[in-house]
Amino acid sequence: MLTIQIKKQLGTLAIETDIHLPEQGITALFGRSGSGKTSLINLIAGLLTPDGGSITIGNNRVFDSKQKINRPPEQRHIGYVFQDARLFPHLKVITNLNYGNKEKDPDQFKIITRLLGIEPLLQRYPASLSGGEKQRVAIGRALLSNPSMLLMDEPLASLDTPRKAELMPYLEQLTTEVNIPILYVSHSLDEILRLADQLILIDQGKIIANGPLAEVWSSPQMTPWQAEQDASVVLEAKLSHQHPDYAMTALALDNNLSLWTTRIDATEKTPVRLRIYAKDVSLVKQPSEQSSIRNILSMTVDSIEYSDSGDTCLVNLQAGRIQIKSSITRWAADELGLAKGQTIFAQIKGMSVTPKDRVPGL
Amino acid sequence: MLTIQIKKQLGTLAIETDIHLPEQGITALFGRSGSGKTSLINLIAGLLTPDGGSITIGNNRVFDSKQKINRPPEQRHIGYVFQDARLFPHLKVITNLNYGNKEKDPDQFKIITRLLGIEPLLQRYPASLSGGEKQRVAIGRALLSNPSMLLMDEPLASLDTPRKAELMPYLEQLTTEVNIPILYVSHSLDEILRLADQLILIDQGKIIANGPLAEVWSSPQMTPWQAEQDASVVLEAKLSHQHPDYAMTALALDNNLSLWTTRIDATEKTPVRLRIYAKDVSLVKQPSEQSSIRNILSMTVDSIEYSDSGDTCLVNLQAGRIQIKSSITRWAADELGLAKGQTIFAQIKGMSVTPKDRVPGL
Amino acid sequence: ARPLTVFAASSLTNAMNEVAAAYQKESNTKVISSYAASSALARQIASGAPADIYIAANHRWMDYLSEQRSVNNASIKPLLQNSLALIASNFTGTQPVTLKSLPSKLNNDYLAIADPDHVPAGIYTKQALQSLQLWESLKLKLARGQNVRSTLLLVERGETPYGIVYRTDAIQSQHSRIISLIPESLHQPISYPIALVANHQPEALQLYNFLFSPQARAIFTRYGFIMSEEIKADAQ
Amino acid sequence: MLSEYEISALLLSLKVSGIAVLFSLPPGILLAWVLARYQFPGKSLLDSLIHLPLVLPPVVIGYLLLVSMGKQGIIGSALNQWFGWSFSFSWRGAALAAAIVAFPLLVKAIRLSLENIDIKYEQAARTLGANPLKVFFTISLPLTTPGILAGTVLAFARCIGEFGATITFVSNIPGETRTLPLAMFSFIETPGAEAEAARLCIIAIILALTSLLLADWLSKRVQQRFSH
Amino acid sequence: MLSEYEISALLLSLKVSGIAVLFSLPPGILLAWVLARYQFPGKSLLDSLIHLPLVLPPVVIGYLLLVSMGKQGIIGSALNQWFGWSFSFSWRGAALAAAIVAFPLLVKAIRLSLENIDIKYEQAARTLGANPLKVFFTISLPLTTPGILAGTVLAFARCIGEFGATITFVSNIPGETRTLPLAMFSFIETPGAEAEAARLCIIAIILALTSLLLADWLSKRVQQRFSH
Ligand SMILES: Nc1ncnc2c1ncn2[C@@H]1O[C@H](COP(=O)(O)OP(=O)(O)OP(=O)(O)O)[C@@H](O)[C@H]1O
Ligand SMILES: Nc1ncnc2c1ncn2[C@@H]1O[C@H](COP(=O)(O)OP(=O)(O)OP(=O)(O)O)[C@@H](O)[C@H]1O
Ligand code: MOO
Ligand SMILES: [Mg+2]
Ligand SMILES: [Mg+2]
Repeated sequence: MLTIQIKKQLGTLAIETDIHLPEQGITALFGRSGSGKTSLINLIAGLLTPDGGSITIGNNRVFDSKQKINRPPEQRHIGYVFQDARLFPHLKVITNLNYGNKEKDPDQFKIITRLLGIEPLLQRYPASLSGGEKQRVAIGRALLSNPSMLLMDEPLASLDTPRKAELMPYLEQLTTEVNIPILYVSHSLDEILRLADQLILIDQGKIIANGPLAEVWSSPQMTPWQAEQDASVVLEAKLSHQHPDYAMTALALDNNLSLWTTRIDATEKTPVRLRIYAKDVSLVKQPSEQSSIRNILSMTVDSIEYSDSGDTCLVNLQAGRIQIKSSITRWAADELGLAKGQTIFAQIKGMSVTPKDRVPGL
Repeated sequence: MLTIQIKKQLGTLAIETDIHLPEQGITALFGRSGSGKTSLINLIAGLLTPDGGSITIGNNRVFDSKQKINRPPEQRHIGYVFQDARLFPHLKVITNLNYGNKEKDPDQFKIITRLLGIEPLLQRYPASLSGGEKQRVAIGRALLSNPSMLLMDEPLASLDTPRKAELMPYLEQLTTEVNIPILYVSHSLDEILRLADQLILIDQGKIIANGPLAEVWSSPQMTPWQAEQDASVVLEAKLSHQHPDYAMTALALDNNLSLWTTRIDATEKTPVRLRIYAKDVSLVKQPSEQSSIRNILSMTVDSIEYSDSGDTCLVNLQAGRIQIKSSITRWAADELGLAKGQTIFAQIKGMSVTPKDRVPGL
Repeated sequence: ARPLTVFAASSLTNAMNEVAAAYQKESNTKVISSYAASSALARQIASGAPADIYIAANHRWMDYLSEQRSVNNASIKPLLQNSLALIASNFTGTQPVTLKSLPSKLNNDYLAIADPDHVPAGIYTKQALQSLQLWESLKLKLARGQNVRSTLLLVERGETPYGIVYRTDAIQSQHSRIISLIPESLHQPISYPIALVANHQPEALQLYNFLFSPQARAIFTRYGFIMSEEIKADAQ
Repeated sequence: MLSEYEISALLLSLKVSGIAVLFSLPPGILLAWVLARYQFPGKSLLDSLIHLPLVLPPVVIGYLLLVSMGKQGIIGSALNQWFGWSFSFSWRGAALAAAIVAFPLLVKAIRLSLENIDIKYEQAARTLGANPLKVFFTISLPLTTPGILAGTVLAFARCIGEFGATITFVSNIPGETRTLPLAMFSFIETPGAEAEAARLCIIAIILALTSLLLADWLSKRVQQRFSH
Repeated sequence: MLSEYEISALLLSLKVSGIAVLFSLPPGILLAWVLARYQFPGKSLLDSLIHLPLVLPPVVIGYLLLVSMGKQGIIGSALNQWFGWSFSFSWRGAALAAAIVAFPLLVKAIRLSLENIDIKYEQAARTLGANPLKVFFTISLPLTTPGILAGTVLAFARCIGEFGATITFVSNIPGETRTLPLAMFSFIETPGAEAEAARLCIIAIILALTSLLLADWLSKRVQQRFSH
């Protein structure tokens, strides 16, 4: 359990939090620019001192204004990947990497440097690295210090797409391998969705939503962040069975509904998370006999939300406790004569799936 | 015309370019981290001196090693938004903004500060700004210096999603309003696709592709960047007509094919650009009678590319000179019995459209 | 043991160097000298400096040490005498001047003298000027040097047309000329007292005596000093 | 409380040191900037020349000043002929001596500050159309303020303490060139005047201390502005 | 080429200045760090105390040293009794005088450098588990190298030129305390010995120049490493 119960006035911004985070998994910290994300993790790391309150990491009370506890940063065992890389300019990359590395496990060193693609840089000085190279070294340096908690401030923002894609799975693995909580600041909903188990929404220094990702995702606080075109639902499911011939996996939703997805290498019953974008869901009155779309569900129209302009609409569909959204044009809605309660077939063209076997809470 | 014909050795990286850019519109500079993007724009701005060659902006030869011309940065009239914001720490935001602003047009100032959401920050000092706030001020500062060319080094990387979405249209407008070329470094393909007219691919200091976006997009050099799930085609079309009842617009492709899209406010014949993701295209043998999908085209299977794992495939479809791609599972392909030359219906669920009326070349 | 050490007022530098060399040659004993302001040397001796013999530029600092019992009171004797000279810079024209006509000749220029507040040469100069009733009219036209050497330098460099310095310094100056010697009757006798430091080495006595020898006297006289005995002899 | 003698020395010290620092600042900042930002042949020589006054005992500097800037000196006589300037036996000469002795400290402190300013701000200013001069005055100079203040105090303190060069060059003339250290010296040279010397010593210390605290306070104000 | 007398003064100056700077460095760096990084009551006072040697004429410093650190001095006699240390009239005393006079320059230069190091590197080091001491030695200190070098040269040059405090504190004893400036003084006091004084002057200048160039070169090497 990680408890952050603090107050801090920064200029006109008053940071005030009272949150508990699980001691495992990735928690995303999400909010506007200037909402206090960096300040909050600085408070946790001990780089800023709260005006009052307490911070507990596991059994370790690192700050308590009443008991006058205020552990210095180096005693908090927190890894920090800064928004700017902050590599030590006078040390070679290899020395930077080993700065906080006490155990000096050569295998771990090799794995991490290879993964981050920084092996060829080891003998260089930071000044000659490009922005992305610097950030990769900074991530490696924090990982190698074997922290008991990791704070990451937009660590992927300066990476290019292939590197991002390459790093992602490693970050995903991170929590299963090392049993430490990660607090992850990001502006990218995609990143958050792929990585995070918990989501904290911060606005003007206050936590306005906090909880398991799927929950916060569908909360009203999240709406401003989801552009109409990005409207989506997040569903929790369990692995049901594998297709005998094709590399496909069936997922069981709550109420006997089942969806096919590209093969997931996991055992039955493994919990997974699905994200289905409204724009990937099309509606037909009668499904085609032969279609490339694998997932066609019979659902009931629950409500229709017209966009501000009235040109498009978001159809909320229901099947038992499962809800999905479909985004279609008004023209199509009229043609289909959509009305609340109507039964219709939802064709789901795509979805993103993340195995959630590591997440105890979900 | 902007001509950049230079050589520069930087450590082990040799930058060598010979490119001509149109003197209007946005050119995206895209490449891996460490490929030399920042170095290249530093060379153009005059912050680095090439080892040899020449740089011409319009009629202004700003660098020529043979004629011993090397204009200092301040005489190149180039706006530069740096990867790090580089706000002057001793000046208030308002003074930072006006630093390069010679004309002091209060309307322009108001428009730009409002757009960037930095009006409330004007009286603050940079040290108290968050990362995103800083970057917004930096963008404003460069715009207010009325440059004759704008260099932007990943300007949106540190902005949050709503700000990004808010800024995008303005950056899009920028080129129509001010008649200056923009060289735009970005890691985000989405950003590039929405903003850029030209695309330069740089790898290890060398330009490996350069030309109109649609062309470079479909070039083999681009493949490593497009994850299978992001496979897409970019098509050029012309506005055909508006729907009489719904806010929809018909677009005419090359050969009498036509597609519906959400309304575009532009006159007939306006050129537009479409991006159609393979994952948004589903295939049916016989189209449903009543479907929410507006665009269903009869096409011919040109080829089928199986993915490395063989679990999914990319179907290349053709209708006249128009090519689109559909990504489906192998299971679906087998069930549909797809074969080269077969006629099939492509259901296009979504597409992104950018009006291109400003682009002379396209 | 450490070599014999003489602490001498800095105005004695070259004369004393020569005398020490002569003694060294004769007795085969090493002698070293430390030259500084009489004041600094006196304070150092008072705080236990490793000196055997002290030669001051006037009695004030010798008295200070004798009060502190830092010197062997019985050994205090005048060693040398000096006199003052009015000098003119080589940059100055050759119109005739005397001490009495100085105030009218100075115009906007200064007269260089050693600081009358504390430098011995300055104190004697002040006495002489007072005796001549010139002090009041010259008081505001004085450039005060921190020692005789820097006073001489002011004249040599033409900063002031005239100056009053020790005769010993004036004689050796290449860039100034002596206009007149100032009669010794106008000021207290300018004497350089010598003393054995309280904890002196036994061999120091021999050097002490050598300093009064004719051999030493010849050297001192060559540098323009007058041996105290001579003055007494003259008086007799 | 203070005797007339003490007040006169104090005011003179203030005047001499103040003027010395004031006139040293423009060339000092310029030289620091040139040394910090440019590479040119003879740079090491220039740097060494600036350090010279530090290496030489002040008395020697006074001597050299006398030879060059005195009435009959090469430069001094020229200045006197052309502009009617004269440093001889005036507080201006004392200020000149103090300025020269303190100059290396001033330049070094400012240069150190300038070298630590990231050139990225200067680059940014140039892309915004500022020529090197504007960059210097609007970016480099303000960002160096703490360094300039530090250098100013250092130099001011050194000026307050300057003795050897002053007394050799312009002698010890009450009210004109007898600054605090010269006054102090007279007392030290007089047996039994230790108390008077100590009083002057304390006045000098208080003077320097005040300027130090003032600079500290100014420096803090400047830096607070940068971070609010 | 050089006379025995000159060589002896030169070597002595080197020894005295070298030792003075060497022993000043650890406390100088420490004080600079404390002043640059921490706020505490009495900070201004400490800062002023460090500046004192700058404000006071060297002769006064020498006098104060004689009174306090001499054989009969309060501190001097204690040190002699307890540790058997004696500064009186030895080159060690000359080194002490030089160190005290040069100390403010050393501290100021290092402090200026330290103040310009962004604390973000120190913060990063602490999150990597380094305690303030490790941070100091592995991050702050190496990043300050150019400043330390600059301070060292400045202080060394000042030590080479030190005269007033030395002659007042430890007298002018050949081979023991007669450094270059004191030797120079002896010649200046001798009418007609200007040429000899000038020779010594040039030796001092060359010495300081060499150390300056050396430091410059070292500093460049260090900074090149940071940027390759
Ligand atoms: N020392 C300070 N004094 C005054 N205001 C401050 C101070 N430090 C931070 N702030 C303000 O607090 C707010 C939060 O800053 P912070 O850097 O935590 O934002 P952020 O959420 O990380 O933003 P971004 O996503 O842009 O990085 C900002 O508005 C900033 O201006
Ligand atoms: N002064 C230099 N000396 C040696 N190598 C350098 C120097 N400057 C840049 N480089 C190298 O040149 C390469 C290009 O750097 P650059 O910053 O231009 O990359 P970039 O494409 O902007 O990367 P990013 O997307 O990460 O910002 C990098 O590998 C960098 O290490
Ligand atoms: O030699 Mo002295 O003590 O300066 O007159
Ligand atoms: Mg932040
Ligand atoms: Mg870059």
